[in-house]
Amino acid sequence: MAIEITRPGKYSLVLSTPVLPAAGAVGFGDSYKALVDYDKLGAIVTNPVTVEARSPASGTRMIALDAGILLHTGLPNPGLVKLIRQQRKVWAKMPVPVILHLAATSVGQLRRGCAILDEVEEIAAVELGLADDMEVADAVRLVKSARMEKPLLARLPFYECYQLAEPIADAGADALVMTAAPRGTARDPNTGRLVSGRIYGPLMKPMILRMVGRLRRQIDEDVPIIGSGGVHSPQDARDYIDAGAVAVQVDTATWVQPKMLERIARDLGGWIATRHKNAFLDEWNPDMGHTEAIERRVSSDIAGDAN
Amino acid sequence: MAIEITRPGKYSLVLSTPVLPAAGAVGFGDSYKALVDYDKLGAIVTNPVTVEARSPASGTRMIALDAGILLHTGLPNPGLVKLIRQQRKVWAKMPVPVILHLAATSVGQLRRGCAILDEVEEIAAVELGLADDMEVADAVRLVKSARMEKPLLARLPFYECYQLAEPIADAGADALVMTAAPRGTARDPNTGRLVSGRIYGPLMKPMILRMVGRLRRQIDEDVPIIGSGGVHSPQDARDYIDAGAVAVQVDTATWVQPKMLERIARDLGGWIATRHKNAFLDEWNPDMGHTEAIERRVSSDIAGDAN
Amino acid sequence: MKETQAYIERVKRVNRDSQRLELAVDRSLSSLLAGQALLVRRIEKDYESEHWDPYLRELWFPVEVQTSNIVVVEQPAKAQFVPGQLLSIIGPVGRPFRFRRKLRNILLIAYQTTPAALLMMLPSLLTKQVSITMILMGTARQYDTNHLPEELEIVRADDNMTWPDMVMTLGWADQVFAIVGQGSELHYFGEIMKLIRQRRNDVPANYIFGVMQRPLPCGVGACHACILKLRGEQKLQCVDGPAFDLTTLRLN
Amino acid sequence: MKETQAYIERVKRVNRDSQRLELAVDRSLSSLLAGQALLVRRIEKDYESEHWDPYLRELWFPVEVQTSNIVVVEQPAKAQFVPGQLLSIIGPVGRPFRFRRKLRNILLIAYQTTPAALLMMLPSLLTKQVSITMILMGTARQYDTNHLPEELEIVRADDNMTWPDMVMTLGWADQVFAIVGQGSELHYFGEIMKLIRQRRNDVPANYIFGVMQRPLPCGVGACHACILKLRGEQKLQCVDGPAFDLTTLRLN
Ligand SMILES: Cc1cc2nc3c(=O)[nH]c(=O)nc-3n(C[C@H](O)[C@H](O)[C@H](O)COP(=O)(O)OP(=O)(O)OC[C@H]3O[C@@H](n4cnc5c(N)ncnc54)[C@H](O)[C@@H]3O)c2cc1C
Ligand SMILES: Cc1cc2nc3c(=O)[nH]c(=O)nc-3n(C[C@H](O)[C@H](O)[C@H](O)COP(=O)(O)OP(=O)(O)OC[C@H]3O[C@@H](n4cnc5c(N)ncnc54)[C@H](O)[C@@H]3O)c2cc1C
Ligand SMILES: Cc1cc2nc3c(=O)[nH]c(=O)nc-3n(C[C@H](O)[C@H](O)[C@H](O)COP(=O)(O)O)c2cc1C
Ligand SMILES: Cc1cc2nc3c(=O)[nH]c(=O)nc-3n(C[C@H](O)[C@H](O)[C@H](O)COP(=O)(O)O)c2cc1C
Ligand code: FES
Ligand code: FES
Repeated sequence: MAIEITRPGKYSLVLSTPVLPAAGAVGFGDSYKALVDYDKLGAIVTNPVTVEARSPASGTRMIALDAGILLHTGLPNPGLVKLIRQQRKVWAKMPVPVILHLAATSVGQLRRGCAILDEVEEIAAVELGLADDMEVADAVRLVKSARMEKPLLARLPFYECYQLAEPIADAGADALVMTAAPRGTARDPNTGRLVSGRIYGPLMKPMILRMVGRLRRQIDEDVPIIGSGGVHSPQDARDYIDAGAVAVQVDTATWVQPKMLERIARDLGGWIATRHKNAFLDEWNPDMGHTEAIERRVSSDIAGDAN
Repeated sequence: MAIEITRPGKYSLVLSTPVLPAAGAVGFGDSYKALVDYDKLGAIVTNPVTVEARSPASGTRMIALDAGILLHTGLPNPGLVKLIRQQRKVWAKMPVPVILHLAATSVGQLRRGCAILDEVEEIAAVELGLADDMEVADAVRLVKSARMEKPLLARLPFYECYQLAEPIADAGADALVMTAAPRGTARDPNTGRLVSGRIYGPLMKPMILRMVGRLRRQIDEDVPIIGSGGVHSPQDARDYIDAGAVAVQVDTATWVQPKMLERIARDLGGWIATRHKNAFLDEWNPDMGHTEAIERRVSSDIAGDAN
Repeated sequence: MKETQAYIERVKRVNRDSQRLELAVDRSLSSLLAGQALLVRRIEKDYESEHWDPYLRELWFPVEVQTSNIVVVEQPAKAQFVPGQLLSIIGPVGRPFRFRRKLRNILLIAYQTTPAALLMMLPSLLTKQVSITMILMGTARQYDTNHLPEELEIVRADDNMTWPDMVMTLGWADQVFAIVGQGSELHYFGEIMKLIRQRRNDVPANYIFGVMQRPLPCGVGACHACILKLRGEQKLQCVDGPAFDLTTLRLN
Repeated sequence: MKETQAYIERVKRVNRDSQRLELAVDRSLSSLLAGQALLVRRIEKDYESEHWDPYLRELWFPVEVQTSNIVVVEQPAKAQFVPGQLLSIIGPVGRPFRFRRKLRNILLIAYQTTPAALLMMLPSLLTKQVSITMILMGTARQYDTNHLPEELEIVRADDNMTWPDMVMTLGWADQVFAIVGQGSELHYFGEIMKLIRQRRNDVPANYIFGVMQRPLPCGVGACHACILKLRGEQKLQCVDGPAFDLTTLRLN
């Protein structure tokens, strides 16, 4: 397969599989190397990076929700230059393209960041993270200022996606990622306080799938859309493709079931294998079986107290 | 308790408990009378009504999602006049105020609807349902045209809530309901087709809770906010109150656990009773126990085939 | 109708494919009749620490009311149930099946589904000496019937959804109850009606009933997701069903 | 680290409050050492028909590796587990505890939590003749220790989080491992450090370790939700933990 996930032209990005991890899901480099076969993915997207270093959020960073989580990390990172120094060799060895997620802060920082990144050949493309609550004019200005000799993907905020999609496409983004996880508020059961952060879970998918479906019919068809939000199964990924996305990003599902990221990638990349009858659970795709020896349980006579 | 859920003034609405079912949750009248003690609720909100009759949507109306559902009913109803004739007596007997949910279609229909409703004394207030994708100016025009001698609540659409809240409050709405369930798209497993509808589930709460928290700080404090979305427990309801809502609407949680609607209402209304140690599950609130006789299971020797 | 709680008292494999669950239920459910169903959710000890996936209640049609507080349901053998599991139940939902007063011969049709929702009527009809024939069509042909009463005549249809003496069976029957696979009910009922109309000039009112088993979001007539269009009117599956006269149902 | 699957082989009540689960695991987990944990999710037969509530994996610290493929964990008795339950496991997560080379006396402190995550070290330390004292403070005082090895000295602290001969115990110990309740780890560790500093002039490096058991969204160093601020640097609980020198951890 060869899937062009950015606007055709001088600097387009072509992947062999339309499945990527989302920014924030797999870290800055190869954190998942023991659990996921990177070779089967379309590309890697790094965690968000800022030009200046950022320290982690203090206080609660994670709250378990019903079928989901709230996360507020503060986007900790050592700053662009230091990160490149740390990760360059890892990126060079990656079997698939590396897309760096750059959090859009100010025009000045963005220009600096793009200039730096143009010199880093280990980075195949840049995904620009647009903050929530941004005015359309400001977002357009940021995208316009992020000119590079690499493809530029723009990741749209959730609540503003309908308003921003067309202006950002017109401003020159080579692809639109729909969307970043929405912000929300939940009560921390440990401290009793309301905490804000991003919301993740499978229920995001129907909302963002609708955005993708509708906006695909509205915006310039040269600009590919990448679906992101609630992709938890190969079927979820196929739904985004059917709705008009050229590729999908898999988010927190990777943490819950790391192999799922790979399975979705294999499935959409045409790697799917047939399940053998009576195969062990993780022999679904026979070459993915990891459990060497599950002894069948021998007795069920000692049951837990079920009262 | 006495909770004023609309703007203070000539036509304000005062409830004894800040918990209501949401439009669509409990039907047009007393469908839940066998399962919920209406007396304990703050008010009833009817299913959406239109001035003209509407027939049900054809095709798939419900899709089970991960921890949620998609629903697309087409808002079937016999039209305002016929409905009033059918339900008037039921409403008159309700122990709590009845709020009629009127779907905002056109200025003309809305004016007609309001004129009709002003004559129906069984209706204490009207909740105006604003459609998705509405321009701010159109929404404002609709609210301004809905003048009555009853309080007017406006239920805001999800995606446009941040933009609409302030203009709709300024246009004279006596309370804002945040929000209607968002529209989304999911694949019908039976037909294989993508279907659009409204999305319900507990993961709505963190997103809408944030809206309530932020908008409470922005809009005129005379205009009460009613939180609606993902209220599945007394704690969810209290979270909305803490974030600045004056009351909450309970949506599909009512279908999943009808008694939960009543329990939330009792809890926030100060009716909560202490759980007896070793009480049966549904004796949580002793006066709510419905199960007359659960014989304790006598044997656990015959287990199902668990392979 | 009430919201009550129950235990799974016993889990019993009845044949290759099916298991039966004996539920210790609230006594109000012992008056449940064939056609009425339960809306069931598995719950945990602490009613509040509920999980929300799956979200909706399942629609269970009992197959037997054993004693004053034991109701039996049939489930596929592959579903995992454990004795002691606590259930939350809303029920009874729906109206009992209405049988002809002088019913002598009844035809049951299951197409692309388990016939479980039709089994509850068997004991009382057999007691009344009613002759019962059950036709299994489509995937229903794989349904293992070893555990059903011997008096029942079971016919497995062929690939064309026909069976020997079809015209005769349809004439012989005083009443027909048909049940079909979920998700495409109206389409499947349409197929069945076409088959029948090809073999019977006149299909009278109250002759053939389609039993709906679509999931019910609320089960009490509130949500209107279960509306069915009938000739000249609209009815709710949860309140007016589950059985509808197939000559009046709009099968589009 | 691998993603593997396991069965709950046996569920055994060990005392009033606790049960132990014997897990039949992939052999790669038999080399797991004290301090390392498993990220566990209950799954169903069909890996795809997964429910998503609860969402995250649970962090389970084994208490024993029994044979080549049986790992034992301790859980509160009230949690419901059934033999035959299938689990998905990511592990081992984290680094083994590092003990002094000439360790003779070790002090274990559990405050507002079960000490389960500290139990895995017991057998090997006892074999090496290390003297072990376990202090239970706060709600940990309710922890039933009947099933623990007899050689273990168990002390229940008083309401002020002190115990007889406290100064002596703290001097006697070559090393201390403390574990505290979830959600307020840094606060609880702060309280413990205050207690210790009041009774010991100098708290050397590598003397007292705090064991973190906050939930880990990813467990592999990707999400950065488990970052801890240490003096002069940042570390990840999942990759660098679970034990951190409490003299370097920023307890704010
Ligand atoms: C005043 C007013 C009243 C209305 N009243 C009703 C009413 O009573 N009942 C009613 O049903 N509608 C009503 N509508 C229309 C309704 O608001 C929606 O337009 C309609 O339900 C479609 O929903 P949607 O906007 O989510 O679908 P859209 O996203 O606009 O989709 C429209 C079509 O595309 C399909 N589709 C959606 N997403 C995708 C995708 N990602 N990929 C591929 N295909 C996709 C859908 O299946 C649908 O067929 C009303 C509209 C107005 C303006
Ligand atoms: C360019 C830029 C970069 C940024 N970078 C970061 C960053 O790296 N890390 C970071 O953490 N933030 C960053 N922020 C701030 C961030 O975008 C949010 O403003 C911040 O995380 C708060 O989230 P929120 O908007 O959801 O909270 P808000 O809803 O605005 O809430 C703010 C405060 O109110 C409280 N609160 C929220 N909802 C409620 C409620 N319903 N009831 C009561 N109290 C409530 C919250 O706990 C919080 O303390 C950045 C902002 C900008 C403009
Ligand atoms: C421009 C800007 C930059 C921020 N940078 C960081 C950061 O690097 N790390 C962090 O944890 N929070 C950061 N924050 C978030 C603030 O520290 C604070 O959490 C947020 O504004 C909400 O504050 P409150 O929760 O105290 O009301 C930033 C906020 C803004 C507006
Ligand atoms: C003004 C308006 C009124 C509608 N009224 C109804 C209605 O009463 N019942 C209904 O099922 N659908 C109604 N619809 C929805 C349409 O029938 C149709 O489902 C929707 O426009 C999407 O069409 P599609 O799914 O075929 O693209 C209405 C749509 C509009 C725009
Ligand atoms: S299921 Fe809700 S009205 Fe029938
Ligand atoms: S749990 Fe994700 S980085 Fe540690």
